[in-house]
Amino acid sequence: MVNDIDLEAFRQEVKQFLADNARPEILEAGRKSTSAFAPFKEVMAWQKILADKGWAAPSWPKEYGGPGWNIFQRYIFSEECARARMPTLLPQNVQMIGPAIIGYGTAEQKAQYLPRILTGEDFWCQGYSEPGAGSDLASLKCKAEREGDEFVLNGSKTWTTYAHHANKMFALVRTDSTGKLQRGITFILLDMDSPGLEVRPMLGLDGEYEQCEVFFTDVRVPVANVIGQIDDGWSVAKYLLEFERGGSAYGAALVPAFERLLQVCNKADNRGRRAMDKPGVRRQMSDLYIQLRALEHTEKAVNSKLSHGDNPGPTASMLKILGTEVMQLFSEVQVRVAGFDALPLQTEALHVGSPVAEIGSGDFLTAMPYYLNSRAASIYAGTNEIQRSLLAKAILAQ
Amino acid sequence: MVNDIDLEAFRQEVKQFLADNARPEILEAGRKSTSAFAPFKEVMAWQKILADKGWAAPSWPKEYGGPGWNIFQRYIFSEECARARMPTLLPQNVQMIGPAIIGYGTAEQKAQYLPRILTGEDFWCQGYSEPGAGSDLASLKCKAEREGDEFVLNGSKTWTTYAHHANKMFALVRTDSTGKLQRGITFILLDMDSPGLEVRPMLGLDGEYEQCEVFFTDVRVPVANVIGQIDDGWSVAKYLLEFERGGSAYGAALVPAFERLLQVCNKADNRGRRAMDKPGVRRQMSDLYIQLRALEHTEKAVNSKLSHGDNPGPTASMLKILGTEVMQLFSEVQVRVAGFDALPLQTEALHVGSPVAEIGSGDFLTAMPYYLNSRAASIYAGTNEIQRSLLAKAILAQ
Amino acid sequence: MHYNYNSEQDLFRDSLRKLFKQQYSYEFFREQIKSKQESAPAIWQQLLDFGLFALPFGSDFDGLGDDPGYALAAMEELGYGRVLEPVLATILMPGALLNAADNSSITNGLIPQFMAGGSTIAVAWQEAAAGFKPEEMATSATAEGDEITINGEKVCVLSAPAAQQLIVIAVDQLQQANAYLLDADAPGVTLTAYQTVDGASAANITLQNVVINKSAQLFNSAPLHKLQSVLAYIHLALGAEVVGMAERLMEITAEFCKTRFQFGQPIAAFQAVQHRLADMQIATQKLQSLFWFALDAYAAGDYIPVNMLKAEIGASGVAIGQSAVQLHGGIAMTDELSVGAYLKRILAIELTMGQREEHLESIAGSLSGELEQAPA
Amino acid sequence: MHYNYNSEQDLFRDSLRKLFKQQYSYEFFREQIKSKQESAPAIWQQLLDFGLFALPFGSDFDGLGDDPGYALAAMEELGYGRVLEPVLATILMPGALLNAADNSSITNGLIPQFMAGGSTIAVAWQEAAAGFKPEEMATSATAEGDEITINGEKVCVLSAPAAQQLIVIAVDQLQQANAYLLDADAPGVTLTAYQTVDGASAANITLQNVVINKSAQLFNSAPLHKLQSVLAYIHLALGAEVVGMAERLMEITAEFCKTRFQFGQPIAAFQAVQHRLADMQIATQKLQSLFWFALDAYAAGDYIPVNMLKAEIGASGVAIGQSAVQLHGGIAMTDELSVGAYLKRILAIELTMGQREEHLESIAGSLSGELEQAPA
Repeated sequence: MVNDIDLEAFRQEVKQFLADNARPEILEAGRKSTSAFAPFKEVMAWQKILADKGWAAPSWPKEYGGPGWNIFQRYIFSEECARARMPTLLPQNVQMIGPAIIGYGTAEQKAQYLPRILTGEDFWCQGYSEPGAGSDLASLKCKAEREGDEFVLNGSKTWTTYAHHANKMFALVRTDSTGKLQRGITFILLDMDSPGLEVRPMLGLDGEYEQCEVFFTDVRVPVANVIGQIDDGWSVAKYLLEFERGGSAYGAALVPAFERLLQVCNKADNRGRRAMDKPGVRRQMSDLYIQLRALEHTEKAVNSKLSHGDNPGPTASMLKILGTEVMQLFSEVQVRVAGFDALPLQTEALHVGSPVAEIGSGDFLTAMPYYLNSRAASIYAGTNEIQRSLLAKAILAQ
Repeated sequence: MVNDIDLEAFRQEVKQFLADNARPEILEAGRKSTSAFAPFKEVMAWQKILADKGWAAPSWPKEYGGPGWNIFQRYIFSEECARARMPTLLPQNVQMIGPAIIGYGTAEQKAQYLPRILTGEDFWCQGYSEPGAGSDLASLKCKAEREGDEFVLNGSKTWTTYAHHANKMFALVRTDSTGKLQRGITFILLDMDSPGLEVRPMLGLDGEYEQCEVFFTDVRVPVANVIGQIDDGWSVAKYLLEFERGGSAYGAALVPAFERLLQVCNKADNRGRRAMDKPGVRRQMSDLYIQLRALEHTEKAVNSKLSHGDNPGPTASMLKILGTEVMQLFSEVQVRVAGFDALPLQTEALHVGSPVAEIGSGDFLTAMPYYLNSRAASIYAGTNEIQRSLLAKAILAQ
Repeated sequence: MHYNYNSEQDLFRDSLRKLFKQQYSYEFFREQIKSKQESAPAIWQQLLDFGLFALPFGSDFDGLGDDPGYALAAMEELGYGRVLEPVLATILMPGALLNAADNSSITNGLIPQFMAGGSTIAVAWQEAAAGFKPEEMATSATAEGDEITINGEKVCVLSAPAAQQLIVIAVDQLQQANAYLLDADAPGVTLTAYQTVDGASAANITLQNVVINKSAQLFNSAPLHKLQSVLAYIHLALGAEVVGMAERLMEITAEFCKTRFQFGQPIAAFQAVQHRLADMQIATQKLQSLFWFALDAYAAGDYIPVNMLKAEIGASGVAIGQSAVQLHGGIAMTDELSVGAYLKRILAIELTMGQREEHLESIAGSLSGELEQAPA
Repeated sequence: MHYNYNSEQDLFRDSLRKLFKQQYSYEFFREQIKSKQESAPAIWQQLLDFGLFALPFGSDFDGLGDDPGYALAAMEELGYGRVLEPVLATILMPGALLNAADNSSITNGLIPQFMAGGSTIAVAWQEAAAGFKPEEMATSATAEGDEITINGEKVCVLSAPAAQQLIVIAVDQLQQANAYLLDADAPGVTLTAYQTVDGASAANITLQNVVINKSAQLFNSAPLHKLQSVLAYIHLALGAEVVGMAERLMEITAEFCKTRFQFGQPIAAFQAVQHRLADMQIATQKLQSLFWFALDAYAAGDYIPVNMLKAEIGASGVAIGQSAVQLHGGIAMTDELSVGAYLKRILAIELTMGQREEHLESIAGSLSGELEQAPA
């Protein structure tokens, strides 16, 4: 077990590294992140820097390029990155496809993909949801028919975040529709420049393009690109979903964000008045702080019980509910503290390197888009309704 | 339509009558009510006084002894009774069995029962729920087998409020178990002193006996005591349940209770400090007040759209949810304002005429039992979960 | 006490609903947003043909404003149809201030001109730090001789970029709040224009030594009372808009839940979905009930119930918007459906003219006997 | 930072759980309530045999109190088993005060006697108007010469009716809070005894010109700091008890939902029931997480996280109790099942030593840099 002094030294080491490597445009991308998906170019540049240091994938086993940190070190790393306002690495590479290949890939697949996942030379998008298969993922229809050593894909995917930036996709496709819905699904890798593949970005509530639809017309993919067994992609997806739900440390990002918000609340205006003097703000901040700490220590408590690389199982549902709902609460408190500053639409000022001046105090450029994007948190990766049912199932099975 | 001046005159008339007729022990019973069920002896004495005046059944049609008031008059009457802290009439007579007989009874049954329902000479209890049939009322099993002109009852009932005070019961019994669950149920009237009938009161959370179990062993009831058609009691029960849910005016009772609570909150202690000066109390009272007014005007809006004697239908579910949840909120705020005063168990001091001295300021004798009893409000007369499903059904049917 | 519009108002409402249904599709709304136009000339002209300029003015000016029901019915329909046309910003707000004004040197000429569409006026009310209560404004109006000098900063002044004149709320040397009329291009007035998150055209405005004539002051007697009355009118109008939005969100969402299939059945078959719909309905009803209560009290000069309505928007209103998004799922996170546009508008209203928590505090002040309305 | 008891504490906890499971049934609890006995001699003796008097005292007194984990593990089990035995009132509270005391003329003699069970002491802390913060007490301790005169009113003094001595929290002429030891039957002490709603024995106490010797003051240096530390210890103990209750309510309720049939299936089959169970579980987890966080911070002398734990009891704790009742339905409204007994205890804890809203205000004070703990 790592004792407190080691952790403090580790924290200092992280701080120093961040201070030394936080290039202005990367910091600007962090400051202008309005969701889990930071501005693409800059966050990938940051990933490359981290990869060079060996810190791009804190949760990966050491043999595949992980730094070998324990859970407390990982939490400190996330926290300090958030405190320094670094952009958060896009989850698709390191948190999604990486663990899937580590868990289910062949030696060849690991050698072929993992290094480029770490550096970001490849950027992956996730082809899971379909227009008719959201919460009910198992009903997906995107068809892959075998022709010799290839599958031929027809159908479509939706909610494919950053598909317009990706050169690779991992997808769930239907290879058999005769049996139980969960059977006959295959987890497959493909190139985004494959002939017959078309991407259509969708305009989000915040005025930005994050989500895409992807259409497949006779797209050919080698059978060698299957991860795990043909028709058994559901096992890979389920494994990954639990990673996606449980692995991320919402608290590590939110606690520093709360500290910044509190600083603003404690700032006196030219008449000497602070937001923290208003009863409503006091009470909201106070309750929010409790929820944040409860989240942080739930994440730490749960994760500290897991060995390295363990899958949190049904507890992941609880972490997902708690993490996303505290995030939403934070976004609501923040947008209320922002008040009038949250009202101007500032899509252009939000672009990294934009010459457009920010309107307002400058403390709340992202408050409204962050609030809006946070609404998706209780929808993505299995709605919180689904999570509650899963959690209940686990409770009732005891 | 009655104009504002008439209503004000009506309010004065009610106030005057209450002032003239509020005997001390009746007022004490009002002040010591801790649930919808006031102390028995005194509330029945009060019903007799109201019946003599012709005001015991505000919602009944005039021909059966109603006063012929419109919805606003009825609301004012309830409100002034609550403001004067009169005990609320027990609902079983005037709000339950009365409307059932008016709606489904024969001329003979009306003549026989209604006058004594009004005066309280008969006091009725409700035999609906069974140990295995609560929310799922239609699965009730208490059996009534036909033998000539009589039914022979075997089985049991539970949650029969004040059965130990009642001389009459209206009950749902199973007369046919071959078809759909809702068929084969019969609505029947019986005497509580029937041979073979046994009452067992249950101790409530507040330390009082309100609810009872009732056991039937070969209890004989004349077939003439059936209300409506044999095997069609479900229609009568459904009709009544909607009355029970929609008819009562939670807001009319809660607004005066809020006024009293506010008065206490505004009272300065010997150091000049008021509960209303604490941020937490301010905010709770403020929000509670909004919820109360929203409730009050929802009740008035819904009821003003109904003609005299109409059944509110699925809207009743909304009124029941809103009314009971605002009541619970009130009970929670009150118990928090009461603070330490809510902690002593004062079962004996709560009895009308008790020589036991009250502990504490005297403002909060009922705060804790009222809080505890209010927990039942989201359970009785169809749980609020059932009500939400019913309400959704109505929304989705549009 | 009544819980519905009168039949004439209902007819008016029906006409507006028909207009918006036929000519103001969500596709049309999206185009307006994209082109940053809050008003579409064709729609605006039809609204004027309905006589919308009569809404805030009393019978003295042949207006309909003695009964606020007409204006509120219009606001409800603007909410229901999620219509961007700046009725509140360019008609109701300046109109209500002018209607309340007792400075006839302004009103005699300006009101007829305004009602004929001959003057566009924006109201500069809110401030970043001081909020929305007239008596707490930091913007100052310093009188000296025949001149008044205005200094201050106003935020989120709706429809300001296209306005010819501004009415500015400011406090004088005695800390007395009043309203002042000035030209939008007067020296010392600087606008920072923007589109708001809910598609309105707005500006933050700096007023630096803006000199106007003493006669530009709207209220001679009881200025605070009149400003509070107009403020309550604005709150009511926002409340009506939210009621309209809530009603429409209920319809849209219930319909979606009936037609969206997952796990082999419409999602309306799931109890969690049903109960959320029920809660949305209850929240909608609460807003409706508080709206009628507030309207009745407003007519009697009691504005605390109006605070209650505005406060509840921040709870029930926001909850309805958020629930509608949640029940629609991912598709509501895009601009393909209108749901998100409703949520953005509801949230913008919550952030406008006092948030829930500020109104809760006002209500508490009234309950505890501390706060009183300004005398008439 | 750790999220569990150490193995020795776990063994201790297991022993207590076994004892209560075998000898403290709900039926037994009901009998205790009916006979108005908070303590059953047979149970109490076994607890003493476990060495419970060692819990609040440090190693100087051969106690286990240098690590509060033992005391908290005991509190959690008392919560889990819904045990009335007054461990907090008669051991932990007076014990923690004596352990913190630096007046050796008291502690030298009294602590060994107390640990041997030779003295029963109740702590008179809370006041009806002034609440629970030591520095805000209205009860006064006026020193003159060698004497101190105590005046004031204390409420809900747990286990007072059977106590031989009282420790009273009061403020001196300099508004400095301290703790004073006096005989329960001293002239001027009047008790109004009662059973509390959650089954404890308690009294409201009037102290009228109660004269004690100057040497009866517990703290010579940094009294407020020491009182705040003991207060945090009490809050932690209450938190542990609620965590134990939440864990038990989860088990009871999940079990009930699996076995209660309605509409032809266990009610656990309904989504509304499932989601409420999930929310109970999340609420339980939040309390557990805040408990460990608070314990860690307490050890480091930071008591704000303890306020957070206590505040959350008023939200998550009460919600768990209420949800357990709701899921059980009518039967939980009677004393046939234990559910109601848990709810009553949780609510009593919420009303004890500062309600949620008061702690939220303390936390806000700390966040805004206004509030600081007293210096050591």
